[in-house]
Amino acid sequence: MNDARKDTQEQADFRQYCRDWLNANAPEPPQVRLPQTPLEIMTTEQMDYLRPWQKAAHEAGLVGADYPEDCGGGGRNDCQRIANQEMHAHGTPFFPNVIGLGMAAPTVFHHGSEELKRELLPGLLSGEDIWCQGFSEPGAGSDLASVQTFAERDGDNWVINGHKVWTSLAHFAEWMILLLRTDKSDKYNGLTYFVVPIRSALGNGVTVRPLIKITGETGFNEVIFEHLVVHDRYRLDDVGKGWQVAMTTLLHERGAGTLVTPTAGGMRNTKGESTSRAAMASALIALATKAHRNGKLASEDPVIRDKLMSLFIRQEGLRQSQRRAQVQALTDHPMRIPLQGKLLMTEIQQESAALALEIEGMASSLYLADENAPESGKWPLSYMNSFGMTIAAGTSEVQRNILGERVLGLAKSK
Amino acid sequence: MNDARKDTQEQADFRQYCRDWLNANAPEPPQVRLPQTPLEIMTTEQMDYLRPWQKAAHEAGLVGADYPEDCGGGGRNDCQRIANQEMHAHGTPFFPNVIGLGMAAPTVFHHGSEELKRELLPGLLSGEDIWCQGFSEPGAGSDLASVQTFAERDGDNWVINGHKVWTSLAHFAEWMILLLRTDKSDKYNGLTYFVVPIRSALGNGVTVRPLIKITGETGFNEVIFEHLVVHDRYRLDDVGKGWQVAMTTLLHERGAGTLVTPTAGGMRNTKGESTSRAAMASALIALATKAHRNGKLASEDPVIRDKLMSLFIRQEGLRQSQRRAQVQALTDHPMRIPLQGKLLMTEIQQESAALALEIEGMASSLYLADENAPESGKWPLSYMNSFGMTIAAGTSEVQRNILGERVLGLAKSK
Amino acid sequence: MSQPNNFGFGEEEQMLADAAARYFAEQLPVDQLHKLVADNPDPHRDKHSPWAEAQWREMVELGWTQLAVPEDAGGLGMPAVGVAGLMEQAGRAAFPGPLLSTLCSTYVLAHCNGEGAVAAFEAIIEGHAITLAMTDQYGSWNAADTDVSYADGSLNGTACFVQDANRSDSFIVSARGPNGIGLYWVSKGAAGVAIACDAIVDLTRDQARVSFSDVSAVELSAQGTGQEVLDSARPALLMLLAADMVGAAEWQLQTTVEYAGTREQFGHSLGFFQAVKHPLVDLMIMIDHAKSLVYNAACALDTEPENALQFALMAQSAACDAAAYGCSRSVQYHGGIGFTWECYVHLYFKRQKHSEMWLGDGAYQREQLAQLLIEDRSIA
Amino acid sequence: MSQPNNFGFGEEEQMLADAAARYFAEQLPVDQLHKLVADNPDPHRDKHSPWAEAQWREMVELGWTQLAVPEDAGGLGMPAVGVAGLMEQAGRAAFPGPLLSTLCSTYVLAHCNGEGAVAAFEAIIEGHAITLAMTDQYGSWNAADTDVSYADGSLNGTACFVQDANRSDSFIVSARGPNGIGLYWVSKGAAGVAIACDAIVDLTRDQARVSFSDVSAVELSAQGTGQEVLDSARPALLMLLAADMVGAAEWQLQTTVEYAGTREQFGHSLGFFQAVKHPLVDLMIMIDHAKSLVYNAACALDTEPENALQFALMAQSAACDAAAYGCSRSVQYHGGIGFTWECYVHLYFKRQKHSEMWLGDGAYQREQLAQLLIEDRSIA
Repeated sequence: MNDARKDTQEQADFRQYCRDWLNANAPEPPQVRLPQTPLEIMTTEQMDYLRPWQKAAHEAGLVGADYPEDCGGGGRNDCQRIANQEMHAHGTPFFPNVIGLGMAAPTVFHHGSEELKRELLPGLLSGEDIWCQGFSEPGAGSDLASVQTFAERDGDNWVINGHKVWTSLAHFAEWMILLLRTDKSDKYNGLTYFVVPIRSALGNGVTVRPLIKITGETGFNEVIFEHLVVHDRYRLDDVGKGWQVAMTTLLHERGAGTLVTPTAGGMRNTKGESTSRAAMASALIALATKAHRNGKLASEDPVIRDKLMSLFIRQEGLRQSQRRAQVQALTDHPMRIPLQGKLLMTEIQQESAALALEIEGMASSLYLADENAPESGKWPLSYMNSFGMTIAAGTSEVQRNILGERVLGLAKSK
Repeated sequence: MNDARKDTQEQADFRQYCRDWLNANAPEPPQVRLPQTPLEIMTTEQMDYLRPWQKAAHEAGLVGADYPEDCGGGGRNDCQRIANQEMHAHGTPFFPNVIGLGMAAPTVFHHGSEELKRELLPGLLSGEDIWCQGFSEPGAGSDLASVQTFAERDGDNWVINGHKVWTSLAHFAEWMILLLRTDKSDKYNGLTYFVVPIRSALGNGVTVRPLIKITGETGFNEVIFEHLVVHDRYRLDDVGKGWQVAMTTLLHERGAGTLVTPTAGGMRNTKGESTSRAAMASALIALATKAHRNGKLASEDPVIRDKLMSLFIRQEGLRQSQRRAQVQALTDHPMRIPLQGKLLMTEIQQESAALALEIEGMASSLYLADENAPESGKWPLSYMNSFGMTIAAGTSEVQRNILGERVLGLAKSK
Repeated sequence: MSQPNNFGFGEEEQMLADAAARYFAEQLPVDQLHKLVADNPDPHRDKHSPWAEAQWREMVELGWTQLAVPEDAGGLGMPAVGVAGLMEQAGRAAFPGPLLSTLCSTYVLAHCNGEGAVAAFEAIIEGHAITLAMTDQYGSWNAADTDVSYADGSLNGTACFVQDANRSDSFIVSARGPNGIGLYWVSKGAAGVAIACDAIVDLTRDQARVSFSDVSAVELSAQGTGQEVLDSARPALLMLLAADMVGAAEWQLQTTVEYAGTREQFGHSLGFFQAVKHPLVDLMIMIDHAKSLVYNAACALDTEPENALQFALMAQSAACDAAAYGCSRSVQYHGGIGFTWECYVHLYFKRQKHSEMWLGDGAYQREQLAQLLIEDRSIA
Repeated sequence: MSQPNNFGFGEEEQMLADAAARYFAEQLPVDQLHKLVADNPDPHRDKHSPWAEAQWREMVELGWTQLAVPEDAGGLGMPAVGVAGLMEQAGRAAFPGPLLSTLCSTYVLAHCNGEGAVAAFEAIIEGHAITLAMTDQYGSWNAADTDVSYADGSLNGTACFVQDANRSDSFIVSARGPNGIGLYWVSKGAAGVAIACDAIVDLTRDQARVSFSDVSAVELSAQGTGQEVLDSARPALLMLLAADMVGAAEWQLQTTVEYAGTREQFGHSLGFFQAVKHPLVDLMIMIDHAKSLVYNAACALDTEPENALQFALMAQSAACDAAAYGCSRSVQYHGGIGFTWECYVHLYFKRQKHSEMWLGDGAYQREQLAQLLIEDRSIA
């Protein structure tokens, strides 16, 4: 699809600028092995490769293009998605500050004081400050409103005690967005939203401990707060409005927010391999034309072919739906398609990985450290990681509730 | 499976007797076209063929074998299933009084007065009295406890007003089992259970109107009560205990009751065609080896083969599970397998019919009256009728609730 | 790819879709449709099925039946995406008339270069309904499989599963001659043509076996060129049928959602229960995929015909999946009432099961797609 | 058919199953298992995987490892249904040791008529673990595909995906000679044998490539007879693996049901929600089917061997389906905690994905079954 066809003049100029800049400045492939997503960055070597890339892209105006200039943005109109398209097409690496860009930035932008925006957003957009998210707790997963980590008022300060889990990137993060309870008597109106400098408080009220994933990799953490003191100026919006602020965060996480998130690259960073989700099924077809299954190529097995094509069609269906969602006349509810995005992307990815294991057959038993593993053991890893995606940020079950209730108007299930 | 292997002496003798009797007395195939199930009997010609068969089988002791002799039974011990096995093996027609035998009889037996049992059961078992069931109402389907048809006490009588629906066989029935509200203030304890002679009251408090099914056939009805007077002696169990009595009915309907229901034959009555559910997938295989699909036989299409075998395996799995349920040591919960029966039989039947349409391809557009329709249009008819089965007697959704709650012990959903 | 972002769906297309939606809502609401086509439930009723002849005449007046006729043949030359929008509304109304057949025929004619094609276009413009008579006795989905033969200027044999046979004025017949498949135009009233109605499940459709006995025919596409014409027209046929199915599936979803919102059981509306809510969400997603893929396929017909086939196969596969699931769930969640003849749900159930099979079911489309994408490796 | 109603599951089989259940619960509860096999989460850890060697020794003492050795070869000659009961418990405990391999080898040996078979049985009785080395580099599920060749009394080549290679004492090798496939017995310590561990996902299994370089071997089954032996043994192999998988799936179900009963969200336990409850019911049903079909297949091995293959294919297909669904649902419904290494659920997830592939996945079994049932039309 020629995305350029409907560009405004500003967009067209910016598109050309991005192309030129990327041709000259896109980074070389890394020496280190990068993870499949930025949420799984584990080593400082990986970070040392990725941070300068975000910094350079930000300086060039490809990150934060639509944010105001005094917040470190480019002050442009609807140009971030132009930059994204060009970076995807170019196959650049992804940005390391993924939670900052996708969730913290729009939340701070919509709910923070002017002063706070000018203080926090430049470092966020440049990647100098990595951000993480403190929403989930051991007792509050899908049921986010039942968070218990408590902030008690103490003059101009708040004193925080409690326990957050599944916090990706916490071991690199300078800042955290944090949903806290400030009133135990009111489930929804007893929440308040903060931004908290955690790195400077490590060992002094904040402890970050790595959790190990089902894959054997680290990549997310638990964060424990013991009497952490935070100034009231780091509160977003009013006391008791935390739930509403969190909705802004989640809306952007689900790709249904008002600000386009700067994104670059995709599953893989090497230039040869395709970088977009749309290529997932193509990657499976390529796998199937190499893998042996029952004495012939997997791609010649009609049952595998049927499943492959089903997935391919669903993936293309999602892509075309997202295209259709841009044309107001072609959908009857503005959120109908955007709210499907997270659910479908993660489930298609999960089914793709499961099918890859079927295609590989017995070779799917081989893992990352095995020299004979097809595609370096990528697919069993992907399949396991896919459950992180169908669980985190609203399980698939919760996503279906949201769609049924908000789009179809069915009665609330909970 | 040689069912005889573990017979008691009484069962072994009875089995031999049944075989001999059936060889001499099983009815000739009918001149009229019979429906797929007894619930769909529509014409008096069909009834005139089926009633004498039930009467003869009852007189010979093959119906009601385990009921006491003073109730018209055979007074035997665990012999009904022997008779059933032999009748299935023989491929006899089914019995017309299916609701009487499967639901009314055990309910009357467990909850009726001695007098009532002796009055009602002989005519029920012989098929002289056809029975129907008055549970569902326009506003009470899955949520059976919300029935509104009301019985008001009037001395020794009750006066009934209301509206029942989906009452199969009501147009032939002499008697009806009837769940009624006797107290509007208590949902569960406000129900009372009656047996009511409806045929004699037609036009005099009872109106039976045929409903037409999605298939275009009739076969079930709505029954309207206007000031019908019924004597208190037709009440089963105490006033307010209707819900408990209804559970006895439903347990037997789901094949999980204490009394074995007399059953003969299966889907079809002609001797040539197989009579057991186990033959459903075989019938599909036979269809697939005749039907053309995309220039070759459907049975050569690997995707069709895969689906066929999946169904075949599920069907055999169900059969073997029912066999396993007979051995106490091999299941950990006595209701785990019996409660699956209705759900699985109806869903397998639905999926089989859907697959048959895929196998037939464009020929599945042809219906009963088309001379070129494969197997006389049986499969589109079956597919449509299958929804009656996944809806009636506890929808598949309700069945899954029951299994999750009673067997897995999960929290009640409703 | 070089498709416009909006699928080429501009003002004119928008107006047409809106007009069609209004038209069907006013002129053929579902209660009226039910009265028209479902008046007699007896499966053994007369095989001739009633249809919306008056509305068809009005559509002719409105110009909808000639939308796809190219401008240089005197028609309106509407982009395919606009025709898709109309067809979607017709499917949503379960329209019982030869609109789909005539539009399909139009796209076949567009690839014919015989003189007859010009005359056939003229007939369509005049308001004739034309249908395809191409299917063999086995219902083969390969349009070149035909049981009709052509020799010495005349046709012999039988075409089966002919849609709208009684509602159309003429047939486009695929026939095999000594030099291969050719396409021929035959008037319904021509000598030697005999129509035997099928007794079908679908109440909104009309289907028949059409026999030809020494019927003289007008050549649309010469012997040996018919296969290529049909191959070229296939993306449009699949796209049109898929559009019809998407519209019908939307009706199923909307109607079931409305019922689930009002029907109460266990103290809640049905839609409260996840066992109902989540499948309805899944149905919505399937419909959205199918609809987006239909627009994409239609747009490809207009702007990148080299990709039209793969996109049309995707659209039809998705439409079949949505139809199958929509049928099953709409009846199930309407419960007892959904199992009765008086509930309108069965009209769509039957139409969709028919549509699922007409040009090949989902698995068939996927195998065709696999041949394109895996063997040819021509992934976009 | 002539199977007993109770699958031949008598008192002795019941006692064995009970004893095994008790043994695993006491000697290798899941926390201890996790400590043993999942101590080091690093995917790049040493490829040698720890296993329950002590418990294996105890099983040898208990006689479990020779259960399937025929009585006339000095073994216990337990009916297959009893062996299935044991294997089910081992699967439920995710037992990390060569029990499955040794039992599979036993059933292969039972069809070998070479002298070596007698000696191999003796070794098993003495407590040796034996495994099958039969798979080619592509992981072919056709046991006659082998990359090992036999000539002049010695073996050359590599067997891949050999289970329990490091935990076993010897291998049964399938090798191709000039006259066809033969089976050979090779000690792990024999000259010319080299074992290269695979780095696998499953933490409870051990897998390796075993290379043979001019290795002299004992003949178990002469050249040209190996295929028949393997065909005869296949029903038993499938049945044993399926039993293992059914046991593991039961663990997944039970553990997930327990979690769903305690974990609260939105004011209810997870199991309250139909989006969790109904899939768990479906999983239970899949497990019940698989389990019943396993017993049926085992019983057929004992009483009607002519039907054993079709029943074993059904059992394995059902077990694969239950395993795939159980893996996916057990992790999903454990939520965030299920995605961590510390939650035991991953042990079973990985074991089941491994088992699903070892002898062919569900679709493969179904195609094999179709060849039996459709082509041969030998429906029971």
